[in-house]
Amino acid sequence: MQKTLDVEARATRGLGNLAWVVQAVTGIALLALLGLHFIAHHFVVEGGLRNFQQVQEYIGNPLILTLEVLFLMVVTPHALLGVRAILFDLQLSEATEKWIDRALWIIGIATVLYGFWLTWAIVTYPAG
Amino acid sequence: MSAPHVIVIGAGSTGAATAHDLALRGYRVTVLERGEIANQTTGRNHCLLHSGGRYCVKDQESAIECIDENLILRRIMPDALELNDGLFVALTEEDLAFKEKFIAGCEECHIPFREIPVKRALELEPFLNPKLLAAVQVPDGVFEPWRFCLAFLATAKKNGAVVRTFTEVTDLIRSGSSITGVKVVDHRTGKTEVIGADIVVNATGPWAGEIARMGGVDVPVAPTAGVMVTVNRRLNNMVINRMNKPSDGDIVVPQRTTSIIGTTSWTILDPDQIDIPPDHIQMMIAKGKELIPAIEHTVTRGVGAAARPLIRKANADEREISRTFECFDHKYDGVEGFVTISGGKTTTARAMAEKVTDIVGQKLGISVECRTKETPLLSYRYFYN
Amino acid sequence: MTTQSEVAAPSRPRRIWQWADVRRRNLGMYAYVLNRITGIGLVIYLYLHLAVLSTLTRGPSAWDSFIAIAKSPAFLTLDVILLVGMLIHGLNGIRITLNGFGVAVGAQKALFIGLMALAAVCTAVGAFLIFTK
Amino acid sequence: MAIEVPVRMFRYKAGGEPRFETYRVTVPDDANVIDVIEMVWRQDTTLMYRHACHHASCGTCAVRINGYEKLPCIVPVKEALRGRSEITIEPLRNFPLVGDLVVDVAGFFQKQIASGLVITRPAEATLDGARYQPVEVFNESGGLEARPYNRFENCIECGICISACPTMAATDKFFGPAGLAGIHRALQTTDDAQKKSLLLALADGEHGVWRCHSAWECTEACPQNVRPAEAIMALRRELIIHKVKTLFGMGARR
Repeated sequence: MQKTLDVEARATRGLGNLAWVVQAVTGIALLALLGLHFIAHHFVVEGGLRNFQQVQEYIGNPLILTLEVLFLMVVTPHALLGVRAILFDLQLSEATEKWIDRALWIIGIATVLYGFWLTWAIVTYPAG
Repeated sequence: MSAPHVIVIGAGSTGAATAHDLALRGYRVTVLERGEIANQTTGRNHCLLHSGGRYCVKDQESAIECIDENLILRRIMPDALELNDGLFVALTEEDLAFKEKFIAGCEECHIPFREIPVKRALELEPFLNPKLLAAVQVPDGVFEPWRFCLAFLATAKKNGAVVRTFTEVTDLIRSGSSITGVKVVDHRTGKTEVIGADIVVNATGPWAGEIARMGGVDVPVAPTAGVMVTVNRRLNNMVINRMNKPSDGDIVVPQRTTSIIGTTSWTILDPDQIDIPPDHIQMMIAKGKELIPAIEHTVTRGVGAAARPLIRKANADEREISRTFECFDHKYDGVEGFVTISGGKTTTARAMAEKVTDIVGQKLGISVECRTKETPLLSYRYFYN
Repeated sequence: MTTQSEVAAPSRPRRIWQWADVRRRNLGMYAYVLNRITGIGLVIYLYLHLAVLSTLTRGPSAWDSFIAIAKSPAFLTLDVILLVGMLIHGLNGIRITLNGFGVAVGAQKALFIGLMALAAVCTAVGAFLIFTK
Repeated sequence: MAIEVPVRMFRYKAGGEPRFETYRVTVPDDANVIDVIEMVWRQDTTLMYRHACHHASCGTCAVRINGYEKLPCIVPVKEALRGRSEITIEPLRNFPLVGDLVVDVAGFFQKQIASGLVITRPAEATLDGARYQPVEVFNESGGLEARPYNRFENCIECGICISACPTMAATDKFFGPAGLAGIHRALQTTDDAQKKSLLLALADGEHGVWRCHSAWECTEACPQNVRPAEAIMALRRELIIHKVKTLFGMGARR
């Protein structure tokens, strides 16, 4: 029995045993970050949504900037881990699952870099 | 030359234990069962690991078999049994009068026993009828019939046996005066095939007569059905027996989360057509309440009935028929290569297997010692490994 | 005696969308499927959102004309739907996390009902603000 | 009193097409669904179904009755007919189909072996549910020894939770509700540190407790009140605590 256990245990070890915890932690963080994000963009400014001017000023605030960047860095893994869980429920081959993992890493990193570039582009856009 | 091939028909406790013994002694074994393991007689028995107490007065031969096997099974399948002993309780003056005979019987059959004070008995079994007059503790136990069989079959498989469920024997292949194989239909596919064998062992309990007829011989089985009523609460930990000669509804066996009231007894013609007489269920519950009044407050969880494979004796009441087993070597009926093992109890399955395997050995001129007494069985789960 | 015969769905191979089959299932299953569906919706929105934001890089004119459309009632309705999704997913997420940490395990159903009620209230408030601002 | 019951029975033989056949059987009105299946078998003995004890202890007979995972041996026909005119009987889901109502439980039992669940447990006192103090019982040599009463575990390994589980519907890799509940029980009943850590490692695998989608269907469907979902949550808690400790170097690495 012990032997079977040993084998099984090694067989089922993997990064997956962190996915759920990461998902939970990022999820809780998102409750705060997404809350702020949504409120800031819909309920704070008069008229609901910011025009370009206001966006620039808004992002210009270092605290806001950090929050927004942090938000993106937390929401991306949460979203992609969710996608992973769904894809892994489609009875795919081991090979495909490995491939999916790699793809999601790339997409995740790309998403965050895109976010950086976006904020940078906005902040540095010549005020008109 | 490779080992002789033995076909065992039936995967109840007898067939399972026989397959294990045969495989352990180096035979090539194929078990053929028309349904699930233990789907009839064994599956729906008392679940009682007999101490022999039930038979120590009227049927001492069975009683001695029971206590011997009881102690052996405790060694070879230790983790697959509920071992909380049994109580024989006297509720009436008549029961009390039976006590002397009972104790004498236990002594004659070397069944360990001790009388415990009524007060203590009620401490141990709070739901027991408080009106009890005497209580004697004996080493009864409880098994789980399906897993009991799987443990034997798992070990047999490890030793090379092949177990085929849902494979029904439809005929015996006969050449000259001997049985050389069986014709089966595999219900998975509906296909029929012929399987050759050096010896065919008929371990089909109440169906033994039917299978024997395929080989043109007669086996005097008297299928008698018994009903078990299971209630939705476990009201006792020790097996509660009525201290009297075996009669309807005189035992309550605890198992898992339930208590099982047993049993009645009526002769049937076809073990495939058992219709439970409605009054039997009510009678079981009424009788059970005499032992454990709290049954009043339980709900019936399941009701089952299956046929016992008793050996017919000339004009005997089915309660009087000995619960011991018989092994028929059909060479005495003029048929070679064909053995029937019937009667007995799940508790004595290992002894039955030893007997029939010895006979198989004699017939094939092979003498290998039986080692099932001291060979621990695998966990039933390994049947699927 | 067989009176009638009909074709049945084989129980193998499994259908790929079997995880979403809530027939004859219970609250926990509904919660799980709801969570998954909202999750899918939110991921799609996230990437649409990021794509749309790229208009910011094309300067005020591009963005402000987009904002003009974004303030149309139709668009704001989409915002409310988004809000519903976020609330269901987020609040149910609290339940799953609590249970996973061994908290309120016995109360998973009550917790779900309570949190969804909260989601409804927040949606109402949110919708009011979205449309009145 | 007897009642006539129309039964819509799933039929399948290897190489053939799965289909439903409707049978009409007559059973006593206090019969259970297992008796209905048996009456169908009497009409057609090629019907494959698993059964043994008829009192919900062996766990072999589990099927889907009107789409719900049930043990037919403890479901009254009257209950199965409530609000409908016929009873539909199908095999469990999420197992390989052998034929008719029979599924292949081998893979399931291999996980049960790994789970390390011991099949007997100390019995509760029948009155207050408290554990029995050791009592004098006979041992295998016929002598007396003192130990608590024992009984079989609640889990009868019927596979109902596997059929009800949406994660099992998606992947066989998932260790499954019964197996994880077994690990949870085994952890409670062993003091062997090495075995404990192996069991935790098993539960911690990608396809262990983390694969569960918290749909709670196992607990809803379990006929023995084993509550596998609660066991999974308890294991998650234990593993998270373990991880946090490991993170801060407070616990021994596995």
